[in-house]
Amino acid sequence: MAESALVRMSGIGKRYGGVQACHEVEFSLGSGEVHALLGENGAGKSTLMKILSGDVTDYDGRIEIAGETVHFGGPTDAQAAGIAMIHQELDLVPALSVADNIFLGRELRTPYRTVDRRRMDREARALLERSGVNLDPRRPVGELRVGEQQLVTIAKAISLDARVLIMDEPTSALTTSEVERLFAVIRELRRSGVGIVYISHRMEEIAQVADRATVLRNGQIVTTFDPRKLTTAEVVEAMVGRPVQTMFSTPDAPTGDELLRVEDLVLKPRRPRPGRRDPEGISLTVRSGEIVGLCGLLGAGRTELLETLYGVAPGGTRTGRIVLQGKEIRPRSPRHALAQGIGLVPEDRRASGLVLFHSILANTVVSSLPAYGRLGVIARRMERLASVRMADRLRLKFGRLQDDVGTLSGGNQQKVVFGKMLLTEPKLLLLDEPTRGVDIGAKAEIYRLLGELAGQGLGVLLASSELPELIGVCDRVVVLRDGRDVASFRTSDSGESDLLAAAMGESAVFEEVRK
Amino acid sequence: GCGTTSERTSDEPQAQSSKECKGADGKYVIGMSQANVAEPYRQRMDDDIKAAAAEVPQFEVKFADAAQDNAKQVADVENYITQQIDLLIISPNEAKPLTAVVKKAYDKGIPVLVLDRKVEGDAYTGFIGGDNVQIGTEAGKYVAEKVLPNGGSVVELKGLAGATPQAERHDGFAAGIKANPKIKVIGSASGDWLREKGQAQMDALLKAHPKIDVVYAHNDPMAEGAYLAAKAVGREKEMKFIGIDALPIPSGGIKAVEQGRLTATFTYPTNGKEAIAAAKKILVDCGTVEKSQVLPTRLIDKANAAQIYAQENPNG
Amino acid sequence: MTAVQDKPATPVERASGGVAATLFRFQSVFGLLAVFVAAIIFSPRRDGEILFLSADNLANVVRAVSEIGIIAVGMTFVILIGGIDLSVGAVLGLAAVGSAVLMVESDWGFLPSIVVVLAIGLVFGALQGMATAMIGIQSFIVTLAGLQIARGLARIWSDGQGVAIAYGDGPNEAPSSFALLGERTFGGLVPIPVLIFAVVAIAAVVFLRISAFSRHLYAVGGNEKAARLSGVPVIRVKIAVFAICGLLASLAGVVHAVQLNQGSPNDGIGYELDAIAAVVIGGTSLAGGRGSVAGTVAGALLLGVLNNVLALNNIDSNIQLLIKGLVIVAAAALQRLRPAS
Amino acid sequence: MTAVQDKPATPVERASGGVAATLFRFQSVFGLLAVFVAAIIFSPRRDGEILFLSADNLANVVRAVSEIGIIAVGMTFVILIGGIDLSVGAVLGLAAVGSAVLMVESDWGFLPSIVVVLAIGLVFGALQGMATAMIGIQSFIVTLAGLQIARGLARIWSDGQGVAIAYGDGPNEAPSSFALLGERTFGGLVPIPVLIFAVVAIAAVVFLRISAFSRHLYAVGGNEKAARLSGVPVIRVKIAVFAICGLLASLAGVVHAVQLNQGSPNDGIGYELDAIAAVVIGGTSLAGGRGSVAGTVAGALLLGVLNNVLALNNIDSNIQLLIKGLVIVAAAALQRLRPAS
Ligand SMILES: Nc1ncnc2c1ncn2[C@@H]1O[C@H](COP(=O)(O)OP(=O)(O)OP(=O)(O)O)[C@@H](O)[C@H]1O
Ligand SMILES: Nc1ncnc2c1ncn2[C@@H]1O[C@H](COP(=O)(O)OP(=O)(O)OP(=O)(O)O)[C@@H](O)[C@H]1O
Ligand SMILES: [Mg+2]
Ligand SMILES: [Mg+2]
Repeated sequence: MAESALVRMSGIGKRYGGVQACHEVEFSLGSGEVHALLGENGAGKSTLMKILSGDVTDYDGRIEIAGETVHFGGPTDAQAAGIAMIHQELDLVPALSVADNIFLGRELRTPYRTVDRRRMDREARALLERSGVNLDPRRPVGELRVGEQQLVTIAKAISLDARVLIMDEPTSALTTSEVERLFAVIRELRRSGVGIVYISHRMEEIAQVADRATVLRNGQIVTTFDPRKLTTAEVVEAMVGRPVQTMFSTPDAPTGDELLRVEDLVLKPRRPRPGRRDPEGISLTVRSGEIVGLCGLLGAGRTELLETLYGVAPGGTRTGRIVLQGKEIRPRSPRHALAQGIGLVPEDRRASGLVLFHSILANTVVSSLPAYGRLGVIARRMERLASVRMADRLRLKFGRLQDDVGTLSGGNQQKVVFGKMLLTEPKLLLLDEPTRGVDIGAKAEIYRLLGELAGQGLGVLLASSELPELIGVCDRVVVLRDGRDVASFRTSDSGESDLLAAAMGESAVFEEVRK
Repeated sequence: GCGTTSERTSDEPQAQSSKECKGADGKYVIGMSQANVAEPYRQRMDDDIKAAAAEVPQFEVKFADAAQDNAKQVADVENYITQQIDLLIISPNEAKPLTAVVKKAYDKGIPVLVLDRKVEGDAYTGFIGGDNVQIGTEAGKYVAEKVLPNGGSVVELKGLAGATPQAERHDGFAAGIKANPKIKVIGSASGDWLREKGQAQMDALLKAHPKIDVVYAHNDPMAEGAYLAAKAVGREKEMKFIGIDALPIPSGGIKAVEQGRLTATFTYPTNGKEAIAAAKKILVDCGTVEKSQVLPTRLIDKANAAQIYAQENPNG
Repeated sequence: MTAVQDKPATPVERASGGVAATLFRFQSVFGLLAVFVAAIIFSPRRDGEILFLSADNLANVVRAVSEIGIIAVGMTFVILIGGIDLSVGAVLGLAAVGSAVLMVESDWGFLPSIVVVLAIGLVFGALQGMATAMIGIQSFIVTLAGLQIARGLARIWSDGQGVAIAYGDGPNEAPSSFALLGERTFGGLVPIPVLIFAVVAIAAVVFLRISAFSRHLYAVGGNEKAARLSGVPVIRVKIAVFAICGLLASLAGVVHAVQLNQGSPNDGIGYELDAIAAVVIGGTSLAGGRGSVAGTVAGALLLGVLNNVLALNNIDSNIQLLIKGLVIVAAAALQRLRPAS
Repeated sequence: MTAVQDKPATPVERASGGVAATLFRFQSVFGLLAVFVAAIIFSPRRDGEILFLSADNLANVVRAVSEIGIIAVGMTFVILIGGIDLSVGAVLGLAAVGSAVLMVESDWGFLPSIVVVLAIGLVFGALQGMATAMIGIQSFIVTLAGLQIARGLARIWSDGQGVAIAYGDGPNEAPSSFALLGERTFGGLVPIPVLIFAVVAIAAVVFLRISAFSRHLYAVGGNEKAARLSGVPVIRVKIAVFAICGLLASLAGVVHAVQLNQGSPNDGIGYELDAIAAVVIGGTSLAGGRGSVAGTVAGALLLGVLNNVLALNNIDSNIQLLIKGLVIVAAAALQRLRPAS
């Protein structure tokens, strides 16, 4: 393998101000190999791959592609050398169509040098189908769900016909069935000799697809191993540097009084948007101290339910009741919801959660400012203190509080959004994929924290696409399908397959089985 | 105009006879196309026309403001043509760009009175205006002979670069002071016709020149701005301020002379009254008017300011 | 600021279905239609004839907006990449002066003069593009400086005076071929400037539809990082867009000179704001990435019709300012009615 | 467009360490320093005295920029939330007219007149804020319309002519207390307008440092959607910011009236561009979310020093345009020098 390596990176180093993102990293990839890259948030995985894909150009060390030393001046150079990357943050152009996004920078031309829209549409449709989604290639990407956007980026990367394909958390917004489809594609690519770097925080995926796994910690290689031979616990210990005990520590604390009751919630927006699934009849309850999961397929309406409860749903007529602590409420705006003690951690942290070029401090405290002073004047010491405490509590990996939040690794950005909401001391916390892109150690932290908060009487409504998370963390899971609640399970006496079956509907399960 | 004659001279009789003169029994719509109303002088011109027309029961006057844009003024005149007005009064923003559209109106049989700035050729009924070169010359002579007979230093605050009156008031002044070679123009700056710009430019001129005897500004607002600047550093007594325009309004130059801020100013007639008189001659009296009527300028100084103000603006 | 809610036309929006969608696809035209109908209703009549609708008057309306329209097409490109160009009015002045000086004072021929003048606009725009794309200065500042520089150059070139254009074969006369640009065609009905505007607009619409470059332009404005990662030559796109805008501004300057028989260094003062207004009323977002040339044309015409009907009714110029302000806001508010998609 | 590379001040940025960082924290002052030094070098001298540096010249420099400076402070707020306000020059004119008409023609007292004039500016700004925040029209369009409306109102209120201000106790005379605003204090050295500017600027700097509102303002400009989801009252913040900007513009109008002894409806034409230039030269990003009032003050002073030294040297006005354009670009380019972080 050593001789035939498709990619060989040696002595790679990269420093961002005070942060050593990569240090003396040795990394190789053979053709037809799936090489998983693991590590905590901020370990340097994305940085290493950005170096390989030509996005980061000032680094130390050497890169060889098929035995030849290269130095890319930009992503275009890397693409020319056959290296494609699916970026962790979905970098798409909202106003352009799916097809235009897929072929951006390499548009297909007619003999007259004009854009060949028809051929692009056709090929885009084929590519999308290959990665497992049936999307109109002419739809603007800005209209798509996060999960769909992720599939578009996958299709785009596949379309490059690369020798080396880097996937940086390609599945963080996908549900089980889309992940399965993606793995099928990966296997196919592997057969045709493509080398794949696969980055994910979902441990169960690593064992399924990877041939080899490398663990990074603090920018340095810790170990390389065969993922089929190690247990998850061992991998996690390598990543985090210490054993992590019970991943899911559902405390099964006694739950208290009813905190939230949603009765037959229906939202008819004034102006319906294609692709949105507003509540069409949802009833559920959350008790204080209880963690209730929301399960469903892509587009089941989980996000829309949480948005409605948080007062950010589009205008329209709402019927049904939302009762918080025995009092009916009509959430008008996030501000109003927050005042009632409802907090939301949104799904798309970069677009909806953070001001990327503002400091960690400013981002953490923005929702709870009145707590740090009086008469509209901020006591700087108090806000710093609150911010530092929250960072400690969430084990945030950062340089200084004044650093831009955008320079944090993806998982750490997520923690900042989480911390911001916790600082408002909510009674009810709405979480939309709160651990998307969060490393396993930090996840454990977050779960522990959730358990702790629940113990203090907080109620949590948690929408997630990760079934193990739902089963492990929640007391109860409500399954949504097409904007309605279709089933409810106690996690103590049901498993992932029950949830999946309910989410897909019986007929769908039947079809799966037939295959 | 610069004396070029148009090859496309229209035949006069056709223009005049295409319309029957209805005389005193008619009702007449007059369109007034103003270059811009941001200059106090031009606003005053409109006001004068309005006031004079109010005395003629047959007249109704419409106003358009081109906001200093030649192209907009062309459109304004085109719109008047569309409306089939009975007479056009125009105070062109610039000569050449308005020539064609004025000719178009004239050829359609609409009598045209051109105020203040000429258009080229002779496709108009009558021109009424002042002479900026002459005004500049008068100002120059006044400085050379009355204010600084023994010589001295002058600074000049010019109007907006590129504007015709700016060039003419400058050239005239230069010619006027030639008579006295001991007079030196030691500095000049562009005040863009604006009071605040005149003030700011004068701040610097005062700094740069320890001794200034006369400030010659191309209009009264800039002269007033210069006065304020000099007053701020306590040097307003050291020099004399001379402006142009002499509008008979409270914020105008005549009042400034009367109140002692300016030493002198020179009237630049708005021609509003004269224009309506000419229109009356053409439409109501079915007569003809002079092709060109140049109104003389008049020196306003402490001696006559109050009297002329009362005469020109009896109610204010 | 309204980037989140904003949803003007996107290049690929046309494929989606539904009656409402079809209607709203032409939303930028709604405001224009409304103003047009209002113009007919409020138009003065003579002998039963609606003056506003007379062929002559309609030709005047379009002629009057043709220069702003040409500029606004270029401005649309600049705004689509998230920039702004404040220099267009001054470049128009510079080009008008250039045409006049070259043809009249230097006695150059028609073609060489036009080519040089257009090249000046192109290069001026490209230089501004370089300053913003390569040094990274905000385009507002670069082009504000560009405005002053172009204005200063025009004043120096023309000695601060308007240069009158007379036609003929003699010395100090412009070739009569130039005069043709200002004439009317199709039976004296359609002014050539209108034709030029139409050609520019149609070319731009088609170009945006079929070229790969247009995809790159939307990408740079919509998500610059994504564009860069996809291998879009971001810097080249920016420079090209500013160059196109400069070129069109100088084309408008040529048209201006021939329409007014003069090139004056003070021509085009404030045109940048009118052009930007046309673009934004046409539904293009100042945040970049969304908008269309068709919308811009509708916006320019809306402003033209509005000016015309106010003038035809001889509304007092101060009241006109008020009405115009309110109509502009109303037209922009109309844009906000959208079936969300 | 340059949002990616831009790095002006963001909230709570000031605590960080390092010599280079400390230096670059004051980067917006670099351009000012450079121009200041150039001004000293190129200043004319008399008897060895550097004229530019004389106390009363420096006072003049600041006096001349005080109005633009006051406006630019308000503009900074608007630009920080990602908006723009083109109406400030017209609001200045309206306020100048208002002060003159109320005190001179209506013979109102000093205080009631000022209060009413400032309230008009505040309400005018707030209305614009509502149109952009609540209907979602781009602020460029709203305030472009606002510009026209304010200008129209000012013309109507003043009958189109400047209203001269004479002081005294008689009818049609303004109270002499008003005249005091235009005087100089501290031994006749510091003009009161400069003092007002200084107070406004310092108040704004302190306000942006310590108030919770300022965090909201930066958040709205940085990412409006995230701000809303974080519970920031986005609409209220926007309205408040436009109201503040209108208030400061009308304050500048009062200062303008007293400095020129006149309120004219044409006062302040084009001031919006100067104010925006000051803000942007001061390092505030037009994309919103980053920038500082200190930078804006430096930007305004830079423009003032530049104007002054060009005037002191009697540079030809056309050449002045060129030099100003180039210096503005150079100053903005200086802002791009940053230690990589
Ligand atoms: N542009 C940047 N500026 C400054 N620091 C950066 C930048 N990009 C990354 N870093 C820092 O480099 C380190 C490595 O980040 P990287 O994104 O590679 O982590 P990662 O392993 O991909 O984490 P995650 O699993 O959360 O995506 C982090 O500490 C991060 O804060
Ligand atoms: N057509 C659309 N236009 C604008 N926003 C949309 C559109 N469709 C969906 N969204 C937004 O995308 C998000 C929903 O998509 P998302 O990716 O969350 O789906 P999901 O999480 O897989 O499914 P679920 O609806 O079950 O949460 C919401 O924020 C919703 O408002
Ligand atoms: Mg990463
Ligand atoms: Mg979701």
